[in-house]
Amino acid sequence: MHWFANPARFMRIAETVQPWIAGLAVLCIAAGLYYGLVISPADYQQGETVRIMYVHVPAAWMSLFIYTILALASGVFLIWKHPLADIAARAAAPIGAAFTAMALITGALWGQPMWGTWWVWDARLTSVLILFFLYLGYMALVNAFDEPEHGARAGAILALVGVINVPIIKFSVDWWNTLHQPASLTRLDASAIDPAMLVPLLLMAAGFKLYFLAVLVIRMRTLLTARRIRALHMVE
Amino acid sequence: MRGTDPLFAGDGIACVRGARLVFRALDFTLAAGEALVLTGLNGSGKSSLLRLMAGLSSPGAGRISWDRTDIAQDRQTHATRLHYVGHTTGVKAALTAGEDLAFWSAFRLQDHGPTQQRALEQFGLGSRTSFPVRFLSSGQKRRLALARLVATPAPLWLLDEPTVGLDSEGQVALEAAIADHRAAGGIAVIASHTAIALGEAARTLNLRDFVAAGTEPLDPDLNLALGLTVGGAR
Amino acid sequence: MRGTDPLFAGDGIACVRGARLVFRALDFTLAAGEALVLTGLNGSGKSSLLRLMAGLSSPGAGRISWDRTDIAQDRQTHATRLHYVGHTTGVKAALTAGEDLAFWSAFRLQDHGPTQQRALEQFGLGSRTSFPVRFLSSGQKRRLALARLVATPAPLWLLDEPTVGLDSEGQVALEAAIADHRAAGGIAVIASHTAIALGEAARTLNLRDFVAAGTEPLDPDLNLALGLTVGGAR
Amino acid sequence: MSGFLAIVRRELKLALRQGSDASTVLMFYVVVVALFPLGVGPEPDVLERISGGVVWIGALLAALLSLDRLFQPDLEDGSLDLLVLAPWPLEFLVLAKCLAHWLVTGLPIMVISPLLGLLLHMQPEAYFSLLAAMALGTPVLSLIGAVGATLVLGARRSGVLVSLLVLPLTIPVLIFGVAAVEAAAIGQSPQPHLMLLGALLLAALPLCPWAAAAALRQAVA
Amino acid sequence: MSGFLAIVRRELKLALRQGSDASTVLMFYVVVVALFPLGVGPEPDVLERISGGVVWIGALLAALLSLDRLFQPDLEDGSLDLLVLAPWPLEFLVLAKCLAHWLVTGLPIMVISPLLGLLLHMQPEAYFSLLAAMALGTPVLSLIGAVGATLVLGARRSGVLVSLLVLPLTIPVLIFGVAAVEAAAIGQSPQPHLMLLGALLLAALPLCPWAAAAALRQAVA
Ligand code: HEM
Ligand SMILES: Nc1ncnc2c1ncn2[C@@H]1O[C@H](COP(=O)(O)OP(=O)(O)OP(=O)(O)O)[C@@H](O)[C@H]1O
Ligand SMILES: Nc1ncnc2c1ncn2[C@@H]1O[C@H](COP(=O)(O)OP(=O)(O)OP(=O)(O)O)[C@@H](O)[C@H]1O
Ligand SMILES: [Mg+2]
Ligand SMILES: [Mg+2]
Repeated sequence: MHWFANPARFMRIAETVQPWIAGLAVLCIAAGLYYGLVISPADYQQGETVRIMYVHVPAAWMSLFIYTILALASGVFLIWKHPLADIAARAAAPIGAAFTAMALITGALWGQPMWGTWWVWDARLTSVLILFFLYLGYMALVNAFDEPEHGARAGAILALVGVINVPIIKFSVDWWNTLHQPASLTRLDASAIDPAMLVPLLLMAAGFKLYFLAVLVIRMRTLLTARRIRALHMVE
Repeated sequence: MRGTDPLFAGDGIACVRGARLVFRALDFTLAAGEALVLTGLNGSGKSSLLRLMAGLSSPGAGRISWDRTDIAQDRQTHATRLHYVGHTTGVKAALTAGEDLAFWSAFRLQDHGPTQQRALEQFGLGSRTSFPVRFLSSGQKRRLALARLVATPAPLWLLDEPTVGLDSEGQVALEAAIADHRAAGGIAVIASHTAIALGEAARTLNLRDFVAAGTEPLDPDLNLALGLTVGGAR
Repeated sequence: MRGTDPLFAGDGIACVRGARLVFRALDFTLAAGEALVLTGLNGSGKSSLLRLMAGLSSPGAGRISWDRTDIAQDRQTHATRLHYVGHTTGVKAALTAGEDLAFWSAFRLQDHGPTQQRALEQFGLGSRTSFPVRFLSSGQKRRLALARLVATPAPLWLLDEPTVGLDSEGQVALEAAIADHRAAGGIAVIASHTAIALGEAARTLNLRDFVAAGTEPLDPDLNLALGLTVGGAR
Repeated sequence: MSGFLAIVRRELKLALRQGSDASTVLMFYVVVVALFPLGVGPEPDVLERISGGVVWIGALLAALLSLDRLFQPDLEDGSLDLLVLAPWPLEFLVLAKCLAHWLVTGLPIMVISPLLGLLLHMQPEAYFSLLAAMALGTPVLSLIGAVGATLVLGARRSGVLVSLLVLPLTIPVLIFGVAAVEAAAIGQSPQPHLMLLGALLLAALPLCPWAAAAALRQAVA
Repeated sequence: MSGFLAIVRRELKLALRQGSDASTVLMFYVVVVALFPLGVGPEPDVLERISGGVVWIGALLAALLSLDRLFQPDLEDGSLDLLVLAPWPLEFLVLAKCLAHWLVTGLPIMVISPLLGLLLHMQPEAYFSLLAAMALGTPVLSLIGAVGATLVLGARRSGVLVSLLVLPLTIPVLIFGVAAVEAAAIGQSPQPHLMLLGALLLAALPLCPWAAAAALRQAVA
């Protein structure tokens, strides 16, 4: 792990692997889209709109996955003071926010034909919305300081406090919703999923993860370079 | 009780602000009873050095030690042994002068009324004890901040331009306080652009001598540009 | 164009802060090219007098006039003819040094780039034009505030402890700026605790001479204690 | 005029540079509005019933929260002294500050409010009316807000105090704004309410800068 | 311990002397809650339906608004440097600040909330439950708020930012608080909700001071 501690070495390695990951991501997503949009059948109940699922579900997974990465990186940064951990957390946040936004938007687009409304205050939807706010708050905080290090530590503390809170929020929201409103929404039964649907779903999920990795590396390199430029800029 | 053993010392200190190396390879040693005056042009890093000495921030490289122990090991203990007076004085407008001083004494767990009153008198604020701080002029606020130094004893004084805004009377009071402090074996580090009469055994450190060449991001190594480790700066 | 006609004058000024008479019966006259140094102990009212001169607050008694006209009659015109630099410098942390200066020039309706750049250079900030203000040290911020003086011309300079935080270089630049200003017929009023080299025709006003007895709430008369009218203070 | 533009430009620069203020105010707005379903429960009909009020109350709170820093930083760093020593009428200074404040708070709030209406199941017929009411109402909030912000300068705990002063003054904006939205939602014409909002704006435009300028002069004395 | 008390005493003195802070926060709370009948209309059944949520949202906003000034003035006047140089653990400093904050905001908010419930036609059965929920919930708001307030120290536009960070984190308090009130209003036992609020308080008591102390140390660096 400490072998990566040297940002210069990281830059070099990243430069070589990054195109491969990106290429793989494009392949997976292209295959997933082709499979999902062309090959897989339309749902007998939902019709063609079911195809939104191939974007929506992996995006929703990513939103949680990236928040976990963010918290892990923050922990590493706080405990071992590892500089790259901060850069990774910083770089991951906007990608996570984008996936969360994608889950929200595709969900809303799906909700209109399925439920007849863009949005309901269902427990799951509400927790995704709050997760989105946590992302935005983290990003706003990290970028609100002059000294990048200051923002890094503040952000790391917030991410950790947030990660303790996410399950509490999730639990309270679930409970809140069942209190107010019995579940009346029709949902796909996740267990009874057809392999024809599962394959594109998994392809897309893999594609999104690879895409995340590729963009993460690009963003980390950009952030490193930006710091270097900033340092040079400070010269009289 | 003036000694020659180095009590407070810095060894190869580098200071990084933002992603910028302000100074490097700075050493100092201070024995009991000694004083150090920091001089240097605006922006040379006097304030930054004082904050490093207080343990408020950490050096990019090198170490600062008290009695041969790195202060980074136990900041809380280091805090009990020092007084820091910065550019901003930290007096509260809504309290009276007496209350403000009493608070800081209690905060340092040494709440003793008569000592506080004597401290105020020493800095010419004896008649202002129950005067709200917001009615004090800038120099009077500075005096109130300085009164803290004598209200609770501490062996290390870190003063950032303490004479700013002081009139001649105030300056004399400050110089007397520093002399007493040193006579009792205390150490004082003072950043100042103006002359302060400190008597014997006061040394001067000009920050100019430690400015990193051209104040550049010193090293092509990215570590440095990150401002996170400056291990190689010396 | 140095004159002997009093251009800027105060006549029987009393200053009331809170319900408290700070000084009274203070007179001054300044002709073009003259300088006045305000001295006095902490709390004697130097800053208060400068604010009265700027028209920011109004005297409890007496009048301040420019060219024989009471400045209270048209504060806006008076404002155009003066520069005021107070204890706080009014520079904005988020702007760059150049932007901050450019703003104040545009604000005073005299936005001329080359003059601004020259002003920054004069105060040793030439290389910091595009440097964010929040990264400047305390002395550098003070220099930036002083650069305003030369970036847009104004016949009256009111400076409250302008040397605070300046290193020797900065002080020399300030003294040169004041000398130029006076040579061009400008007037400068400067409150300071430290010596400033001002050359000939610089007078000193020690506020001590006008302190109301014991700085007490002077008069049993309730009007006075209320700080509403101090007509009888003289 | 060039002084006026200098102020607006400076304020916008400060706002944008200081960590994208506009977006922070906006996010605060969204979060406050999103609290309501959590507080009152998710039933669409209840939410729809209160949507107009909640969107407006959220806008009010978001605009007011940012008022605290409209003049306070200038007082703290000493630039207020210099601003008051302007070579042109102080009323323009206040107007310029209000314009900048509206551009970074009122305008984004206005633009996003239909989206929040959507979250609260507001009738789509009301969106246009909501936009129009916000366009007329948010500048009034900035103007009245400036009076509050200048009045409390130098006061202690100005943050809460300014909200306290301003909230009651902005009640007419709230009432007409909500009325315009609700009229449109039930198919009536929002026009009379919009006209009233317009009248408020016309009255605030000269009055508020005058009052705020007086308060400013006296804040530095 | 004597250092702890010194802080609490100082904070209370500052709060009371600085234009009766407690009353300002309280009045803000009242005004915000009073906006609702104006914003959503006066129908008693609608108001009753939303009363629990509105009282809690108002409390949340009032407590959060005052957070902005919890550590910020100390940073600005330089006393934060001295506070961080405390001869005892910084966690106690945070706890003392939180206690003082709660005494001048949470406590008065709690005491007045049944009165506001009355204004909103809340069921009288819910009053006791509201008081109990507030007693457990408002300290959590102060604690979580302190984390937010220390995290944004030195940040730009900290006022709005702190609300943005803290509001999502306080959602569980809001949900359980409202649930306790509503349970009591429909004749159920509020106990499980109150227990959950208590659990939140117990979790926040050690965690928040720890996080806030870490943030403080790094704010002065
Ligand atoms: C804005 C609205 C929506 C949001 C925020 C949202 C959020 C989520 C999230 C977070 C997940 C992942 C859950 C997990 O794996 O733990 C998910 C999965 C899923 N969503 Fe949505 N959703 C939305 C709307 C919809 C709509 C309208 C439908 C279709 C009727 C839908 C159908 C599904 C399906 C089928 C899954 C996968 C099932 C599973 O893995 O449990 N969602 N959604
Ligand atoms: N966040 C930052 N990023 C980059 N440089 C910074 C930052 N903060 C301070 N500096 C720089 O650090 C240097 C040292 O500042 P410091 O305040 O210690 O100087 P000083 O010697 O106390 O000056 P003065 O005599 O003016 O008080 C300055 O050149 C300043 O520009
Ligand atoms: N609001 C007020 N109420 C009562 N007295 C006040 C008030 N404001 C200031 N004073 C008093 O007015 C006097 C003059 O203050 P001023 O700031 O003008 O002094 P100064 O000569 O500039 O002092 P310094 O050298 O310390 O800057 C002081 O004694 C101060 O205590
Ligand atoms: Mg300094
Ligand atoms: Mg003064």
